[in-house]
Amino acid sequence: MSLEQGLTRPRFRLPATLRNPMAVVGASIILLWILVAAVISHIWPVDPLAQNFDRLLPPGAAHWFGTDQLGRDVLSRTLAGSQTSLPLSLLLVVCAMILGGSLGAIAGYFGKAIDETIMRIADLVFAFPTIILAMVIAAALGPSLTNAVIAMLIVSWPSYARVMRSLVIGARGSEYVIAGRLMGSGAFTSLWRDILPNVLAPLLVLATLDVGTAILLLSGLSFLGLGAVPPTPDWGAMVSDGVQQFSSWWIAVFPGLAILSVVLAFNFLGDAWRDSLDPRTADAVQGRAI
Amino acid sequence: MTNETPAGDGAEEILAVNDITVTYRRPGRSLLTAVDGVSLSLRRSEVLGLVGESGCGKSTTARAVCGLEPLTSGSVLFNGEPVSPLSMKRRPKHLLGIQMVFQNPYASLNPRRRIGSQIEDGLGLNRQRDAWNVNELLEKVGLHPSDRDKYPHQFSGGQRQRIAIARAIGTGPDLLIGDEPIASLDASLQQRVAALMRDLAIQAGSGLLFISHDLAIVRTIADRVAVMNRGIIEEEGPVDTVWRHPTSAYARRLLAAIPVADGLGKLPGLPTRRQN
Amino acid sequence: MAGINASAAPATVSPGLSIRGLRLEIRNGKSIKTILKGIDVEVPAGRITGLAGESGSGKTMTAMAVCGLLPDGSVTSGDAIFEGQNLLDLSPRRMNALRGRKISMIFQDPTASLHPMISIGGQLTDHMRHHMKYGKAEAHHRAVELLTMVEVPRPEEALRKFPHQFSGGQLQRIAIAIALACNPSVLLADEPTTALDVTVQAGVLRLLRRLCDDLGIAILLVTHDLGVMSALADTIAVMRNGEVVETGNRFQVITSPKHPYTKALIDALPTHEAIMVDDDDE
Amino acid sequence: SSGSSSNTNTGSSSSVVVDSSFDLKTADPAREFETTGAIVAHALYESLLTFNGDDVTKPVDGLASYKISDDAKVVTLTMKAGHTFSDGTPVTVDDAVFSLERVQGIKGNPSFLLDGVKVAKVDDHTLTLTSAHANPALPFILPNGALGIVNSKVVKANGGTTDANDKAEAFLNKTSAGSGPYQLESYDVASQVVFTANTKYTGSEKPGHGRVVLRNVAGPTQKLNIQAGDSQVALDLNPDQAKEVQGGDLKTISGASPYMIFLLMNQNQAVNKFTSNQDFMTAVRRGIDYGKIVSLAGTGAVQPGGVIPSLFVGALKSDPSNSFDATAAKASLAKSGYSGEEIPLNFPNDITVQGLELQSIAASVQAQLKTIGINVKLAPQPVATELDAYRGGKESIGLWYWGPDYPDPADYLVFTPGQLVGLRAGWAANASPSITALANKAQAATGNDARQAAYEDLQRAMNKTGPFIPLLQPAKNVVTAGTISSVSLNPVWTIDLAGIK
Amino acid sequence: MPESSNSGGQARPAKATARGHHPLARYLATRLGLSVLLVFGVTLVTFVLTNLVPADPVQAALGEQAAADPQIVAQFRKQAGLDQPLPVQYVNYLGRLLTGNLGTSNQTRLPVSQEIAKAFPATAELALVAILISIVIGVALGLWAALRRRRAADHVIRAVSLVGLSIPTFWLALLMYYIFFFKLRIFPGSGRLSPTAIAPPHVTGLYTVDSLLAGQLDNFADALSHLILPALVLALYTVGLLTRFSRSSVLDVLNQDFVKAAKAKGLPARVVVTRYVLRGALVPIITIVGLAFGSLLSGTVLVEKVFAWHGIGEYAFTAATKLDLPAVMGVGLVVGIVYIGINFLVDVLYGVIDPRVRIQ
Ligand SMILES: Nc1ncnc2c1ncn2[C@@H]1O[C@H](COP(=O)(O)OP(=O)(O)OP(=O)(O)O)[C@@H](O)[C@H]1O
Ligand SMILES: Nc1ncnc2c1ncn2[C@@H]1O[C@H](COP(=O)(O)OP(=O)(O)OP(=O)(O)O)[C@@H](O)[C@H]1O
Ligand SMILES: [Mg+2]
Ligand SMILES: [Mg+2]
Repeated sequence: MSLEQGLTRPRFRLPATLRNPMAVVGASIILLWILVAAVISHIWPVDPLAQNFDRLLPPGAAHWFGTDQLGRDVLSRTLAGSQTSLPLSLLLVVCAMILGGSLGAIAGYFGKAIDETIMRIADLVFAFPTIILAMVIAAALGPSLTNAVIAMLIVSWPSYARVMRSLVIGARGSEYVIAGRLMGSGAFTSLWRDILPNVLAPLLVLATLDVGTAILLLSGLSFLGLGAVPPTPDWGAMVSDGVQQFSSWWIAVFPGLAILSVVLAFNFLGDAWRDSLDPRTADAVQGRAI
Repeated sequence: MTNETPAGDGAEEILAVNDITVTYRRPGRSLLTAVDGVSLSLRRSEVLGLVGESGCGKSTTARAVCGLEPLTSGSVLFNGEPVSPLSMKRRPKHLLGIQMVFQNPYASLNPRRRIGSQIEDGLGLNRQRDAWNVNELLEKVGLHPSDRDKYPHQFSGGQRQRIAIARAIGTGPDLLIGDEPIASLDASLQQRVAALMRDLAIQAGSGLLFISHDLAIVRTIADRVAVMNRGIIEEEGPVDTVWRHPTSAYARRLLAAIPVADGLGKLPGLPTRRQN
Repeated sequence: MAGINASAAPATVSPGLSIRGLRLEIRNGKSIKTILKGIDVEVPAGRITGLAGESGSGKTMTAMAVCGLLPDGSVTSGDAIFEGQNLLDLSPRRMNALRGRKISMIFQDPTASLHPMISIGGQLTDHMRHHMKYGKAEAHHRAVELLTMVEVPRPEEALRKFPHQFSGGQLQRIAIAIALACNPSVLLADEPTTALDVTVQAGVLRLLRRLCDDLGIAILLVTHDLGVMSALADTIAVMRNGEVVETGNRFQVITSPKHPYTKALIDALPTHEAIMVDDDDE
Repeated sequence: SSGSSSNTNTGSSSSVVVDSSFDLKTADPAREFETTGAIVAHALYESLLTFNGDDVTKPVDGLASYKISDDAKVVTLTMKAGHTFSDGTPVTVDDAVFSLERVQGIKGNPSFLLDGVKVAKVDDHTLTLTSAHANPALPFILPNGALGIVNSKVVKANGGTTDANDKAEAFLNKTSAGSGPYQLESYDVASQVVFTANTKYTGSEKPGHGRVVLRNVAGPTQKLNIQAGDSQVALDLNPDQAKEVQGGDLKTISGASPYMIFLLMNQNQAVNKFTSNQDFMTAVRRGIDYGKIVSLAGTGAVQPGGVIPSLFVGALKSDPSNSFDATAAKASLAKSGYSGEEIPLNFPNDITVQGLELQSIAASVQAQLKTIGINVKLAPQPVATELDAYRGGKESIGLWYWGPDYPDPADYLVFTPGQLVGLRAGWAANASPSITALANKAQAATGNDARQAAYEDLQRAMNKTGPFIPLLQPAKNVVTAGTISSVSLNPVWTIDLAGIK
Repeated sequence: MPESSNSGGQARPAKATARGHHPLARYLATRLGLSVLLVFGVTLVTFVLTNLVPADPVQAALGEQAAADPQIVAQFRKQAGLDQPLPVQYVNYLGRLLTGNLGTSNQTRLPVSQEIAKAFPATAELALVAILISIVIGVALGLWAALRRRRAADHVIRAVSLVGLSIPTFWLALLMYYIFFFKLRIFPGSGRLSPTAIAPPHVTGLYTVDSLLAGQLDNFADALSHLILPALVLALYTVGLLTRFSRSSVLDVLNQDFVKAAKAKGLPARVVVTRYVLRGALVPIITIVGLAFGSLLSGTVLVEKVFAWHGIGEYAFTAATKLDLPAVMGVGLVVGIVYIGINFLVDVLYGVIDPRVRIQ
């Protein structure tokens, strides 16, 4: 039985995640958006910044998604929005994962005072109202997407740290880690070679599930005037423009659908990925904080 | 196979455990003395069995010997030098001669690394550079050299345990500790793996501390046996003596409780009732 | 292949359980996995029938099939005759009425098979009250009786406690009490002592023997420990790869195994010479 | 009692709901200086002088009648009989003197209104306001809600003083002590202010409704509320929203507001070497398509000719210096030596002026300047943070608005060199002697015609070489339900709640 | 989440040298101590944070012309204690906190405590209803999905819960307001009460509770009808969240042996699910409920804006953007304390639900 398993496992590993129809849908949507961000939005004939059209035109033959309050083409802005929203949310998630992950790993591995210090700071960040923290940071640094990302980074690393810490604590007592240390590997080797590869997957799944949340949070900050700086096309900022012009529903709906599609896509993928993890690690992911 | 010539009295003593005590601070401040004044000694090419019920402190003793558990009192000398507790720093060179094979075959190998490279880690420690190579070791434990490029999940529990043994032997240890290395294996495998471990340890001239709750198996591979109960050693001596003429009441009960596969339907002896 | 005391198994209504030609497949999507390939085992009343075999041979699945607790996607065929009806054909409703009432089960790990957040009393009485329509006081009375029978100290107090307050051996006794609560005719014990120490195991084995003898229950004992088998089982069936490779009475199977796999199993056992122990506790 | 709030009768027992975006801080007139505060103060307190409807070119009698001396230094106010506070006591000279001195003494936001003015009681009917310099604007200042007259006995009894130790604010946030058409029923600085008619009110504008609820509601919600009949007046719809509600029985009253949105170009070389360059400034001035910006702001918005809004004396109708000419702009730009360097445009992004976001205007300006070759980078901040840079004169290009403190051109002299706003544009006192001279002349002018001419000259000169580019005077859009027959708007207090009929 | 101790198996202490008498009390005392420590930390964070803001609070607080007057500025600085060195300011701040004084708002000159006392119950009421809705719907959906794992219902529920997690709240809020208030007239307009209604006498600040206490049934109905729509909007996100978590924690429990054992006892499915499965899944669910409730308390600003709710979220937002530092500090502190309090409550609930925490 084990032999058979052994032969088939490596070839089936990725498809196992992707066999789920929801995961296929998710992956295709993400691929599509990457294509849009990298290619299509650059060669799109209509300038997303040009204020050359009649204002607030409803969707029609000339402007499929209509025009906004400054007479810009909503379709080209939605496409161009992928260039800011996608990379920034990915950046945010990756940074939060690296920062939170490293701190969590250090806390979990070394324990004692280091653990206490790092985790109490994380608790504090948790206890402090996220939006206030983000707003104060954004207000202090000035609104810009980069600063919004920094603000969100500061408030979002602790959930990664918590997950990572509990994973590392679980793993550091593992017999293969102890065996490694008995063979003389130092703390760094032990963390890097023995622990990290075994706890990375749940962290990555958590990150996948977080990409959507990141886009939403950034758009929320944009809505509050603390995120994207005009005229940069950004989905969140566009949706918040649409709130001002609520009757011109197309201003908000199309970027909103874009956000929805990306969030759904990443969640579908993350879900499928998590389901394909073994139950014990999946456990840790589901115990994540918000 | 039982009771080969006991290691000569002249062989050098590699491990001396002198009256060690290990206490755990449990959540809620109550202290628990898991090991309470245990003394053991072990020579080269000797197999010492440590048996006892679950929770009696066998693993804790083993961990203390490796320096994984800080001692409350007593000392552990390895090759005459004290074993210092394993801190977050790299383990001191002279202690690399102590290696351990763990209970859980599913957890004792890094699931993300090929077994070949994990065995190589062990070989890197060996003072005699060319004492072994990976292929030899694999063959020694009954695996095929081509298995070196596989990952642990591609092996069964018994196979993994043999890989773990190969890795430990590869380091050329002076002291090999098996903490219930066979407990989670299939009945049909237990005996084979235990015997393999003994053979390899003796062949390499190491001492073997073999921990198990199964006295029946320990009896087949150990030279001497120590019976542990609630943190203390109840009885220690040559395995035949303990097996046939146990002196402590506890050892007797333990022996009596082992069901014998003789087909006679004889129920094992009852333990005395204990209050928790 | 049913080569056991034929006299004990009348053709029509036997007080025990009779498994014939049990096949089990598990379908997961498009893949079909055959787990059991036609199992025949007789579990007569008042006797302990042992089911041995290596890990993954399908011992647990056999017991689960009888209880109707198979995982999703399971398809069974064959018979599991109990009181004249085929358990495999029963509606989930009727099966549920039998489970815990006429057919009970004990699981391998007592710590895992009891709900950590529900008191012993709660777990011991809820199915009694459901099946037997006992009132509160009646159920309590019976619970105390049961705990006394399985020798759990201070039963009244124990009923108010929670699983984590007991040792593994005590928990297994409690699990047995739960299984016996409704006076079942068949008891399926899946590795009931594997998680226990030898000393504790000895007590549980005795308990099982006594219950079988005193109450005339049919017990199916699943275990891979031939020592336990030899101590307890009256007849032994050895499984491998979803098939029963050998069936016979205890002494036969252990002292003169026929099938090579059984032989290998027995050869692997450490030899036991006579143990000189004064049974001072008996 | 609960239930629907829509009202069909406008009898004095009915109630009306007014939706507004709050910037409320206090209900104490001597401390308020915000839009919402002015609405509240005007409803609760009468002032010595007032305006008739939305005509702010001529102060009219309020609690008093006035005479101003020829040198414009002394204003003599004669109290009119018959006005009573809500507790029934008559309004006296002492109340007037106390109220004005209290505004001066507690150094709240509006205290500057009476800077350098000495208040003196002459007799039981008369008081004088004396300034050291000519102060022809004073009669235009007095109608300000902040200078509403409070019941001095009540306020004193509740901690009121005329110095910084004043403690009456907490009391005035609970209970009004005025003679206005309404009394305070409840006050919640965040959510709503409820007014009930003052039964002792003797003034001219009788309250149209017995109860007014002034609610804090965001613009988009205001629009849905008024459409649904949940409110009767919506004050903060932006032009697009106002346009959308047209049709049906809702009425939209659109007109120019007194706000003026402008660009400032910093004259300080150290801040930015281009914005201080005359040719560059001209390029910006000619490169902006004013028509397009005005169209953003919808019906009723206009392009002001100079810094003074169209409603006031001294307003300039239009000025060719501020007109769109891309070729001229490009030519000037070529002369300026500018070659595509990025120039930051700072503006507060959490501010709307009459529902219009400064952000849209900034984006529009940026796009327009881009077509003539100026590379502007938008740099928004919340107003609280951005104010620092603005007040410190550190912005290269700034986009701000000015709301009148009082409806008089003198309020706009702050835009001249060395003055408050002038300095914010890095326009030092000695930067342009000719403009300074024109400013002095305008300040000294008396009589409407002379003032009009002097202020027009000043603005033309500023439009040629000054650092300010007046962009837009947005429209005020007030939407009312069909049940409302009339409302009375005014640039100083936005809306007279008593005038909702 | 509670830290699970590493010592596995049945612990039979060889020698217990010390014995705990009241494990639950000690557990709670530890949690409480930790909470107090955290509160202290929050005060430090609020203080440090507000001092990191580069903008000058004086400029933000004073009017245009007043801020230009150095005398007024100096007086303001003195009054606000801004002329003292930072550590002194912090100590003063702590001292004031101990007397319940959160300072005075720069903007309104009202005591921050008084303003928060008004804004907080509004949000608390909203968040409470939202979390109740989320618990009922989210747990039910999650349970249903788990029991129907990999079947159509499971897929539909998961997809719907993801949609709930993906829609920008502020936009959804306006949309819901448009549909249910403007188009369908099912729910009343914005605000906490109809504009003509008079708020019930202040007891808890929760209008529904206060109106009931005062016996004002019409006010209660009014307050409740205003509450439902914004609460539903808020709940949509938490429903999605709770559905996902309930599903996975129920799935975990379903795999446990004790569920199989309960089924083997022949208990009806309903009993197995409610008594055995749900109870086992409760601890992780409660953790998430706690976290979600905490985030609802401070994260409602977007919904509050649309529904003219004027709760703590909007207050925090205004305070932060207006650089009303005493208000920022106050609101940060209060929300932080409430959050810590909720976590403490969650810890207490663990103790109630899980005897392993309660009894050693
Ligand atoms: N990290 C720890 N913290 C607290 N108590 C511990 C810890 N590890 C073990 N113990 C306790 O110490 C005692 C001895 O444990 P140990 O693991 O040495 O027993 P063992 O003989 O190896 O048992 P087993 O056969 O179950 O492995 C037990 O009561 C156990 O509960
Ligand atoms: N839920 C399941 N779905 C699919 N296959 C299963 C499932 N549970 C068990 N199996 C498979 O059924 C076979 C028999 O399993 P079973 O649990 O009956 O073995 P066992 O004899 O009880 O082994 P052990 O001694 O390890 O308990 C194994 O191959 C196992 O992989
Ligand atoms: Mg152990
Ligand atoms: Mg099994």
